[in-house]
Amino acid sequence: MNTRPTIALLSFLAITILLSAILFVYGEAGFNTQDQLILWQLRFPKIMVALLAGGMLASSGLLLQVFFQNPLAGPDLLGINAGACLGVAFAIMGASFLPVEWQGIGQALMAMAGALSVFFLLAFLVQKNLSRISLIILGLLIASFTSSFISVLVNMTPSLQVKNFLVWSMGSFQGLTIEDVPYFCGLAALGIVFLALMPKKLNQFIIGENYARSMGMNVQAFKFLLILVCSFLVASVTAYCGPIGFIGIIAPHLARIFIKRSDIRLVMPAVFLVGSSLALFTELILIFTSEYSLATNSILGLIGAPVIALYLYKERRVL
Amino acid sequence: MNTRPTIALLSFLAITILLSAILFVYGEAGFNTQDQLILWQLRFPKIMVALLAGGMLASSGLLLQVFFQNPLAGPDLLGINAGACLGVAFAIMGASFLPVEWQGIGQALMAMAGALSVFFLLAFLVQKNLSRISLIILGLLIASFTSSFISVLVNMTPSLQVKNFLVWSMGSFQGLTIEDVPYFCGLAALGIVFLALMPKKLNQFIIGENYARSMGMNVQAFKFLLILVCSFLVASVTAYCGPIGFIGIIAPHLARIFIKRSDIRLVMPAVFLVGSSLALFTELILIFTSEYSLATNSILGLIGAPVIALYLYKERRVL
Amino acid sequence: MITFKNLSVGFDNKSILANLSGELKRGDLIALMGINGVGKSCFLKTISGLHPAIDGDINLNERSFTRITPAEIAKKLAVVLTDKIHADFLRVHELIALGRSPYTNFWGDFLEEDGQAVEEIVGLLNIKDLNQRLFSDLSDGQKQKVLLARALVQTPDYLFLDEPTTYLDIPSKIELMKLLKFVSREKHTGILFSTHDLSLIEKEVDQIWLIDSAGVLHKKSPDEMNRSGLLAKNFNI
Amino acid sequence: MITFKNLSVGFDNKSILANLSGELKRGDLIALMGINGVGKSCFLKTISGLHPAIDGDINLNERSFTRITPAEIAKKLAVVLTDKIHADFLRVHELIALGRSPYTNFWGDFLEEDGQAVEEIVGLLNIKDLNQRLFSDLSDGQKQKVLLARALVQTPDYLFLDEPTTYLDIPSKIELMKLLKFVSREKHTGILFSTHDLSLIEKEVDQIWLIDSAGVLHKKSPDEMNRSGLLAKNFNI
Amino acid sequence: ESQKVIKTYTPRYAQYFKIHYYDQFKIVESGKKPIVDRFMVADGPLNCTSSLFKFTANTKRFIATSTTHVSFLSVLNMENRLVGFQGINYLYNSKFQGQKIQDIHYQMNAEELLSLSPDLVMAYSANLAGQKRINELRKLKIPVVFNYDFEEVHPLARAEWMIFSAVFFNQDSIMQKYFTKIESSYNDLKKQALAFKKKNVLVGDIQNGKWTTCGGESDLAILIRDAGGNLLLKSTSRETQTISLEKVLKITEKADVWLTQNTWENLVPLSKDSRYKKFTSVPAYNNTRLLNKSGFNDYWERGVSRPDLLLADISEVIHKNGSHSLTWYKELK
Ligand SMILES: Nc1ncnc2c1ncn2[C@@H]1O[C@H](COP(=O)(O)OP(=O)(O)OP(=O)(O)O)[C@@H](O)[C@H]1O
Ligand SMILES: Nc1ncnc2c1ncn2[C@@H]1O[C@H](COP(=O)(O)OP(=O)(O)OP(=O)(O)O)[C@@H](O)[C@H]1O
Ligand SMILES: [Mg+2]
Ligand SMILES: [Mg+2]
Repeated sequence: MNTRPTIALLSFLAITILLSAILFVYGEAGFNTQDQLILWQLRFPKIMVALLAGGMLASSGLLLQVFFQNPLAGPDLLGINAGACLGVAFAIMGASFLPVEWQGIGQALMAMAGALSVFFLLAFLVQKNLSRISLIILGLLIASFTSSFISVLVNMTPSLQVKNFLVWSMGSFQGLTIEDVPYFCGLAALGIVFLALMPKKLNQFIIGENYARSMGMNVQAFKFLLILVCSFLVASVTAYCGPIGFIGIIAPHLARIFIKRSDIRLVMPAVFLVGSSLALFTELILIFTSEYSLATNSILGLIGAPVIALYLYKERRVL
Repeated sequence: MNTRPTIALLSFLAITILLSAILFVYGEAGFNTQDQLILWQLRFPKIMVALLAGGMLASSGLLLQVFFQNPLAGPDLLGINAGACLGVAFAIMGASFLPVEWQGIGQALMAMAGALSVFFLLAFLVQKNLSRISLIILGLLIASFTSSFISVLVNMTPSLQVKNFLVWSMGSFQGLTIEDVPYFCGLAALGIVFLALMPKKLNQFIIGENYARSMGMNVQAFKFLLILVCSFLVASVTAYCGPIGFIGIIAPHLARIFIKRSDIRLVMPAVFLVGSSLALFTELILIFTSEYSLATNSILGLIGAPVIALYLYKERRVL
Repeated sequence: MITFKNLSVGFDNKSILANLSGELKRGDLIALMGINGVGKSCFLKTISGLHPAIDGDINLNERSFTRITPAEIAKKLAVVLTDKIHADFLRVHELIALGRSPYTNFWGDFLEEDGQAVEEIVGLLNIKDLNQRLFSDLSDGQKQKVLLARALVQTPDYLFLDEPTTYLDIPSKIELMKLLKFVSREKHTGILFSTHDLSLIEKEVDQIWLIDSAGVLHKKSPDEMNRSGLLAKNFNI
Repeated sequence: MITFKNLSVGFDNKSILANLSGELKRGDLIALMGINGVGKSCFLKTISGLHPAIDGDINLNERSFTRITPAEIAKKLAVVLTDKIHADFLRVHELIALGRSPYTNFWGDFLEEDGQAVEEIVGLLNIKDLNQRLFSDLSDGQKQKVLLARALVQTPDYLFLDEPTTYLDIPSKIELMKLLKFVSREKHTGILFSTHDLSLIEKEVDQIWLIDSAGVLHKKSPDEMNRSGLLAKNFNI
Repeated sequence: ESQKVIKTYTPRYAQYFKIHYYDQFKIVESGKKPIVDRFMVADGPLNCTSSLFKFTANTKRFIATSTTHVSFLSVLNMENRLVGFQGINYLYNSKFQGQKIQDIHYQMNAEELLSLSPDLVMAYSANLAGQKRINELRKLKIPVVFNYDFEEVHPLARAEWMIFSAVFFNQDSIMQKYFTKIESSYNDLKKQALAFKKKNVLVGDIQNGKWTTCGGESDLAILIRDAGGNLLLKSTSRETQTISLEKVLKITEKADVWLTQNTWENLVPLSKDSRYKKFTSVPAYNNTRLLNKSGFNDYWERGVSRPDLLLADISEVIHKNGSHSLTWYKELK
């Protein structure tokens, strides 16, 4: 009974490594272990990004699901995702509105800025001591405001820029060049440090706000931190990979069902690895379906969803 | 204390009637009370549709929120919405895939068919006695499968057909002609009859599945009925107006905060009227913003969301 | 009369208590006792039809539970569980009124007799002043009383209560026992309730059903029970 | 020493109990009594810092609560409430271990002393066999014991318990009282707990704090309390 | 309708319209089978009855929904007829800027259209749903017609649709002559190109880690072919293609010219992305020389009416004869 989490964790790790290895030696150009350009400029960034981004999204989903005690919570819950998208929308489509000196600001920075503004709004609400249900509803409103704003922007923008934005918003782990990878890894590293702050507190929080407080948690500060960490993770990923929603919601469920524990110190790495594996898995599928030009999000929905649904359905007793 | 619900209900009714009246005499063509064509062929259908569709969406949101005890539940929760969209996607974009005789099938019928297939999946799951949390997660998966399917369809279709679909999927209460109105009213009437079946049962359900059962509820049959009713309402609206998400989630919260009761017999009409008012309100805004080409959904997010957020924020003690 | 024969109860097809047999007649007032985790709650839920039995039969007036519609059962049985209720904006009178829902019409409208039933129980439980309060704003004891009221207004033939005296203050506990006795005698309701409060119930109940730690169900009158030494043995007192 | 002066407690700025003053010293074992809805739970939550006071001061060792960090308070205070815990896949040993979290390092890793503290309490409460079970699959009484264990392993100087004997069977109730007495005497823990079980506690506690229906807090030893007739008057017994 | 057709204009390039000339009126067929719309364009009293929808041949108040619908106005100097447009900041022609043109809603709000009392509303759509909507709007006495120029592939076919549009302004014969002129100048250029050496043309850029390029049967592909270019990564589709970078990096042909399909101002963004390394030596162009102040491109406005100029641009880009100064294209430096 006690070994189950360990076994599960190790298998997730093995799957992740296996998928990475496959993706490194095999791609659209077939088996290829020679061409340095393809290996290091194309495959390596893609693998790194999928690995980290998948894990980061999944972890942020876990944080939000535990915090809100809501199985529907995910990276797009509080409008953080939408905020980042809005930033990118400005960056991509801003050409027609913004003064020239603004246009140079990179997509990533703009995504961060967008997510940050939503974060400040949320932080303000947290500081007002709103209940979690108020927070979730207000977050929903922020999200729908932001996405409407984006669609208005899309409406007002020349088609080529819109096309660029729409392509971006289909989500992809392949958009990064080898030059971007260090930045992204830096963000991911910071994100993982952030994540490491959470397990103990989150464990306390699981049994309710009152008990958490009685065990020495500053609940207000914790909420603030949690929203900060989620914003940071989601914004980092969205900035580089576009909005990818599915992994963040489903990976936590999957990991918890395998691992059958609530201890976040065990669950968090498992969730991270499941997120990574899901991301790598879509990359693998993309190789075989390249002629259909499917988006990452579509593959997750089209192939990931039924597979996961079948698994969950079979395992329904434990849900 | 006891009169509060009555007053709230009457005010919602008054607002709804007022908005309808304004929309009848005022439109993009300015004040106009003479031109029979404009009054009856344009404004009347629009008002009827907004009135009914808004109410239907809001009510289905209420049912789902109460049933799943989840404030995030809305018409797009279980993939019913996505199912209807998929149907319409086939109807609109099918030209390139389907045999000619299929193309004649109307949009509304296809929407119904799409929603129905999702409904059967859900009904199958209900019949398997899944817990509500399993149901919600599997619903989520169905929804994301279906929407991915749609985006793949969009991807594979020549751009012009896609445009028709995209316009439709922006949502509008104006797409109906006076000839369509009787059909829509028929569906709405049936929907309202369906809705009338729910309050007593839902009231029992509020205090938990066990107590509901002990008060004579056939919980299985109830779940089935609830999903049927929601599917029917959402499919009817989506078929004619496109996917409109926001009203279904927010109207129930708004109405409940005003009415401060849990008795569904009071809450349901309030929610219906709030939904109608929201829909009519967007139509009003549309008149003044026509040059910006805002979609109904955008207006709801851009103007509705901040207004509602401010109100909820002020009223946060009661949330 | 509710009878059960060779009943096994448990979770996920693993039985916790097996081979239970017995009957509950209208007018009976029976206390169910046993140490923590022995299976009282599980047994109560099963025999009131809320939880599937693993094996064996439960009959209501000679008809198997499986053959009776939930609506019919609801007019005969009522329960109070230890589940917490989470409902915003739910007012006490609304919650109690739900107890009448097996009798009300399609809309749940109250007839005069429904109102009277509620009135009576609310008076007996002394919770008239809570009527307009939100259920979520009540103290634990107040909530317990309201839940009891909901079950009692259902005017059932049989009543199953899981630790009904939980959270109640001393006078309320005594009042409740009196009320249960009154209901069983005057309204001929068969009542089976679990409890850990031996001294409170000893004088009032007709029978004590004791589930010993081996899972055997002993049915004796309080006197017999005392004489048999089963209680002392089971509870180390 | 925890002292409170002119304390008003209540909800939404409406006070339910006003002008409460008193002190709880380490080693005290005090029962808090009062009829349902009088404000015991609210008082306990307030004095343990979980609920904002409406007015007045609470001091821990002469320092106002408002000046102490939650982390510091957590090493001095522990509570058991009547809140239900909803957590999937939460195992009993994980839940109890959380009680040590004020003492554990950044990751929440256990040192030997943490393990010993848990071991001891789990032994005293007799719940060793529940260790690997899921908390959600326990019976009500088992859950209550686990929650008590979590608070006790926190090795607090002061312990606030809201109706700790709820759902416990007779031997467990008695055991618990013995345990509380042991903890207050041997570990010098100041314990304040609400209860409705007069006969159970009478012999064990140092003081009974009675909140009468007018909201006045009476503090007397059990003997004095009995002689004063306050209990009888308040509870109509 | 029973009257005799005097003559029929059957387009030489465009596939989706036809104009039948009668004594007092014209009957136009437009659309893609099986959805073909027949309507009548006429003014003055007719000596017959018809169930067909009747448009005026003297449009004064014109509403358009695409930049490709308005370029013929410039040819005819009739810019002032445009009273409504979907997205007026898309318009490049400066004459439109000075005019009062109402911005109309994307979803074609009937009341808004009515309030402009238009003689002609030109929209675009391509299926039953669209045709159904047309019929609804016509029932409301809104004269809507679909322009299918987007469905055409050949640049000349798209230009030929100006004849269709001109019918509603009684300018079809003038427009036919104009089109003939453009056609011959296009064909002249095409003939000249045969003399040049074929050049390899790379189209597209990296989007989200995928090479995005035009379809092998698209209008751009036709222009490149006619200009004497050999399109690399050629597909058999009209639609935009995305191709895995791994495959793109493996192509063996050397590109002579690169038409990027983005809004780069210079080569800086390219140098920041090492995945373009293979192509950094290839001269790169894009078509963003003429943008209006909102960033919208004249390529989609006047470009449609002047396929000969487009071809000249591309010829110049490919062969660099220096005989033509670029209109829409510019080299990235
Ligand atoms: N959230 C709340 N908002 C407003 N009033 C409340 C709230 N919770 C409890 N009350 C009221 O405050 C009073 C005190 O409640 P409290 O729970 O402290 O009582 P108690 O003494 O613990 O009673 P019990 O013995 O029943 O547990 C009660 O009258 C109750 O109705
Ligand atoms: N959902 C569940 N799944 C599996 N086992 C369970 C579940 N709920 C309870 N149990 C176990 O079944 C046994 C009986 O539980 P039950 O709640 O019926 O006990 P009880 O007699 O009511 O105890 P208490 O006096 O503590 O309320 C206990 O050992 C408990 O741990
Ligand atoms: Mg129990
Ligand atoms: Mg209490």
